[in-house]
Amino acid sequence: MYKIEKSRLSELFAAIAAQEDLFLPIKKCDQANYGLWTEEAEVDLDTLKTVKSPKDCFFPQSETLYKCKNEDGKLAIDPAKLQDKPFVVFGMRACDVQAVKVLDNVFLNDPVDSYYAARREHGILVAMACHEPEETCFCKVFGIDAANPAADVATWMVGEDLYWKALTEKGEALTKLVENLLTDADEAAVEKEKKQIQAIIEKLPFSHLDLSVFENSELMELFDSPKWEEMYKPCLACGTCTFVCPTCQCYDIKDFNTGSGVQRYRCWDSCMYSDFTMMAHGNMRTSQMQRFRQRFMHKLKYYPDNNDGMYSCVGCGRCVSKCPASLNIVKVIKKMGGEA
Amino acid sequence: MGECTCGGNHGREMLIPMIGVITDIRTETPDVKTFRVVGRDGKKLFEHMPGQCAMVSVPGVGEAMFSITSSPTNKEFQEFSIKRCGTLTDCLHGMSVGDELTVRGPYGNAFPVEQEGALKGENLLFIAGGIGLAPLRSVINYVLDNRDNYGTVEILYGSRSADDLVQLKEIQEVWCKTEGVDVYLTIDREQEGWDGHVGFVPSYLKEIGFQTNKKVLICGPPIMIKFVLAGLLEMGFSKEQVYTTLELKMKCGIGKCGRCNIGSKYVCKDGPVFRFDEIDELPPEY
Amino acid sequence: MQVENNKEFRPKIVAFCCNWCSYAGADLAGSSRLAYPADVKIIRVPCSCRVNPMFILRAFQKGADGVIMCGCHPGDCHYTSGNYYARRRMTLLFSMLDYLGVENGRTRVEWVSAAEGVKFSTTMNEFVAKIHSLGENVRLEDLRCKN
Amino acid sequence: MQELVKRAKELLADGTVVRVLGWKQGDLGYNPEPAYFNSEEELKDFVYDGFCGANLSKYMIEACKMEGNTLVFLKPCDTYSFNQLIKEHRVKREKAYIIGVGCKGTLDIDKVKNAGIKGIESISQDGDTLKLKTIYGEKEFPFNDALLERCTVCKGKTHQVYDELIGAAEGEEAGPVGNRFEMVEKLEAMSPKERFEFWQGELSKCIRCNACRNACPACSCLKCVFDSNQFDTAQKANVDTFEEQMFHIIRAFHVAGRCTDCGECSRVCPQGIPLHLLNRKFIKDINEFYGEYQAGEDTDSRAPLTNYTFEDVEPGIVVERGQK
Repeated sequence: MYKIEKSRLSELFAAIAAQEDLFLPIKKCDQANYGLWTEEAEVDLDTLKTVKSPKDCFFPQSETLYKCKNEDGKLAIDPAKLQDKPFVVFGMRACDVQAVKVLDNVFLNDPVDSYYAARREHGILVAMACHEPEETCFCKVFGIDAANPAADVATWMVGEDLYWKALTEKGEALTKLVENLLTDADEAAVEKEKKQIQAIIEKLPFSHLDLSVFENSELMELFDSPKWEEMYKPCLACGTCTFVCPTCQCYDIKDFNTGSGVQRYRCWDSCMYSDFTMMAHGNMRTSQMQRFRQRFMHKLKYYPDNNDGMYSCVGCGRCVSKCPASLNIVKVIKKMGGEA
Repeated sequence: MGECTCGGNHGREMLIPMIGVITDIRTETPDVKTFRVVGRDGKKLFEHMPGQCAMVSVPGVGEAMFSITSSPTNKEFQEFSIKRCGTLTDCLHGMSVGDELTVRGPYGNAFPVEQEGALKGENLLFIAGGIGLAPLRSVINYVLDNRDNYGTVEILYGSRSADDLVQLKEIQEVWCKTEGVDVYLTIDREQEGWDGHVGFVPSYLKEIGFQTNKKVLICGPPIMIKFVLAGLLEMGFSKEQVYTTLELKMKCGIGKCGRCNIGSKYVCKDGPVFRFDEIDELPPEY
Repeated sequence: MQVENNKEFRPKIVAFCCNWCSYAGADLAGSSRLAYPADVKIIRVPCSCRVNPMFILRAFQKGADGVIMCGCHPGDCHYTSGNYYARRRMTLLFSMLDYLGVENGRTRVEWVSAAEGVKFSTTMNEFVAKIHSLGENVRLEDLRCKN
Repeated sequence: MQELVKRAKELLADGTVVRVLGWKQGDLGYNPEPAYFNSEEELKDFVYDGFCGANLSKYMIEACKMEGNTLVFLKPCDTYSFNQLIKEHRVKREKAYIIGVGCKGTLDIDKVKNAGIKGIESISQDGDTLKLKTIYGEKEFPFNDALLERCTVCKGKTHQVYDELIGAAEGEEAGPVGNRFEMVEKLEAMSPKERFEFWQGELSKCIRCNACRNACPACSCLKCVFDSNQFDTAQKANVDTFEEQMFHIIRAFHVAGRCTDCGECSRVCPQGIPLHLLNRKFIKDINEFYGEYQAGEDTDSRAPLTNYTFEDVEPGIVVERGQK
């Protein structure tokens, strides 16, 4: 266990950034989002949850897959370059780290998505324990310990110090890189902090949601529930929940005609959009109820069915605070029978 | 270009297409054309199994999943029978021999033609409607080329009109003339010059009255599938004997983009071929 | 590729011209041998009112450095009132672009009749010179279209 | 609030309406959701407080397609939107029974949270103060500081359309109200470069979630131009700054002259982009160039962009104005 004074964090960031790209929560126009560190950037480690999750660092909102040129009827395909340099994502919360594991199950399962795989291979995750969890948090429900994030390096902000502990080989390597800035520390302060965090989490209003209904019910039983019809109505069919969600991984592949060629890119898509499943012969999810059901069934039933019971929700609570109609997965879990 | 570091896996190749050249275009019906595609080197782009699909794309226009119409036993090329019904297919119909497009695949499972107890060694009944013959043609030709491995072959195929029967030439000249193959054709409405059966596929099915000692493969419009299945069950078939192939909107083809799921199954990866007893356990979102 | 550094900046100009007046005006300019820079690409539209704000933005997206719209003089619209609506739309759109920080000289509306070949050519010469002085459009660019 | 519930029950019972569109108690102190109530029983969850910011006029577009009449509760500024929708034939007046409800201003929980108040368990109001019970202790926050931007420049407490009023202070001026064009004027006074940087910063936060569009009562197109697959600047891509500029300029333009300045776009934006500043620029320009106009004040006048006069200003005004 090491530590560094909070006041010297910018030195730490500069040291990391000198070697590798460093992404961390940056406040821009009043909102904290993950961004590339620069000397002028306003780093914001106090905001518990960034608007967009760090998912962007591994699965960007939009990325070019390849460029295609058509010269006299001859096509030429130029695949995009894969990530080949290491980079650091600093300040991830325990829920966001777990979310990356959720994405791993999708993108790293055969057939591997090499765009994602290359970023995962080169990305170093530095997580930070949640000093003051908020009422929208419910990571505990999914067995995540906000006091003990399971990344390459875990850090804790206690008083005026940042405590630093490498948990993996990648983490050790990063630690070596900045060793001269870190000083040895004992674990007592961190242990106390962990206890404090866990005590707060116990008290959070959503910490004791009961998911057994999703474990014990048959897929069709949940699918056919009349409750979906009762719940979906306020949904405006925007993609806010999907785009702020750290685990939503659906994407679209589209073409952009640049005038001198075609860029085929993929971008985040939302199952809440009416054209998500629209094709020439029709649309099999024609009502917003079906789309609404798809999103929550995917998170709470389909995904766990395919991934040994792991839920594709990590309880970060971003949708809880961002939905324009105040709908969210907590309300769905409760309504389906998961009242604590 | 960076070195691929995915450890021998093929995710990258999965989204990066191959370039295909159209070497032949047959106009099957007023709105269906069959495209023959090979690589630039003149060789077949990839190997596949009957029932599998591939993503065909015209850069700048779009990309969509099409079932491969040709049989894997054809070692020279792949064929796609494509009905004109949207932006991409419109564009494809305007293309000519020598034009290039991109292809990636093959994707999905296949009809279990090599699995004992599934289709291998069994009597087979193929039921298709309209463009639904496309995926089945691959299986039929595979079966005919490996004739000894299968029992009787019966083909029931219907379309709106005689002009809308896809692969008519092959049906008449090859399938009808092969021993042990019975072909039943039907069209929806009376038409001059047509002396065959007139009527919808499901009712023709009952008129013929097939024995139940066989496996059935269906593909066609959803409404036809619905009534054919009901008819088959009435005739004493069980759902375990009946296979079909589904189609939903797809973008990636590898079970990641998240739109072709029916419940927890992805049509592009776990499908497109399903047995009806499997479909029964899934939500009716197809 | 984009214009290389050592080369002189040649602005790309898109001119939307209404079929009945301005396009004919451009024709007249041509047949009268009045010169205007070849950097101006004319797009003929049935009426200035056909020009949707999206057209203007799309032109900038695809690499235009300036966009000018020409129509019949107010009162002379072939369809009676098309250019009056166009006038309001463009006024508001240009004001919005200005508000977003896009240089306000990059957009312009000019009324050119079928008889005003001279006006057409002087307008285009002026506009090209203006865009030349403003330089390349970077505030409304789409980087994907830049290579 | 009890009065609203009582009246809703009566109207349900006597068959005037078959459903009630209002707000339902959320599971936190500040997240009530728009909801339909079909029975007396369901109305037990009805709530109306400062966090009921959602403009229910938008939902009336769908509600008017349903069987039977709908009782809807509209705040004064929501009624402008409803009127505008009547004008555009998006809602049917006869399918709605409108109860105009009084409004003391709607609240923005983010303003409270940004002040460092975390772990909010419940909220109550005591005069001009919000009392917040949090995991980290009791906190207080001035009511007026928690108001949404739109409420600090309130259009007034008068309902433009209604069947009856409950708790409304008709004709009453809203408290101390700011100039709604203040920020627009500030931006206009900046140099083009400063303006460009301001908008670049704000718009680059956009995640193209379409919440602004989908919450906007004026965005009532059945199919949005940005949903077209024939179009390069499709709805989902977020590739570079042009996409966002394009989307927001076109969206603001499409609602120009129809936007009632209800402020929903800014309220719902997950990234806190001040989208109302785009709409207000159009409103301000329309007022200056074509005369004062407030969308939603009436249901029959011609909107500024579907109207003209021979003497309208020329587009060159933009350059001339910039030069002075």
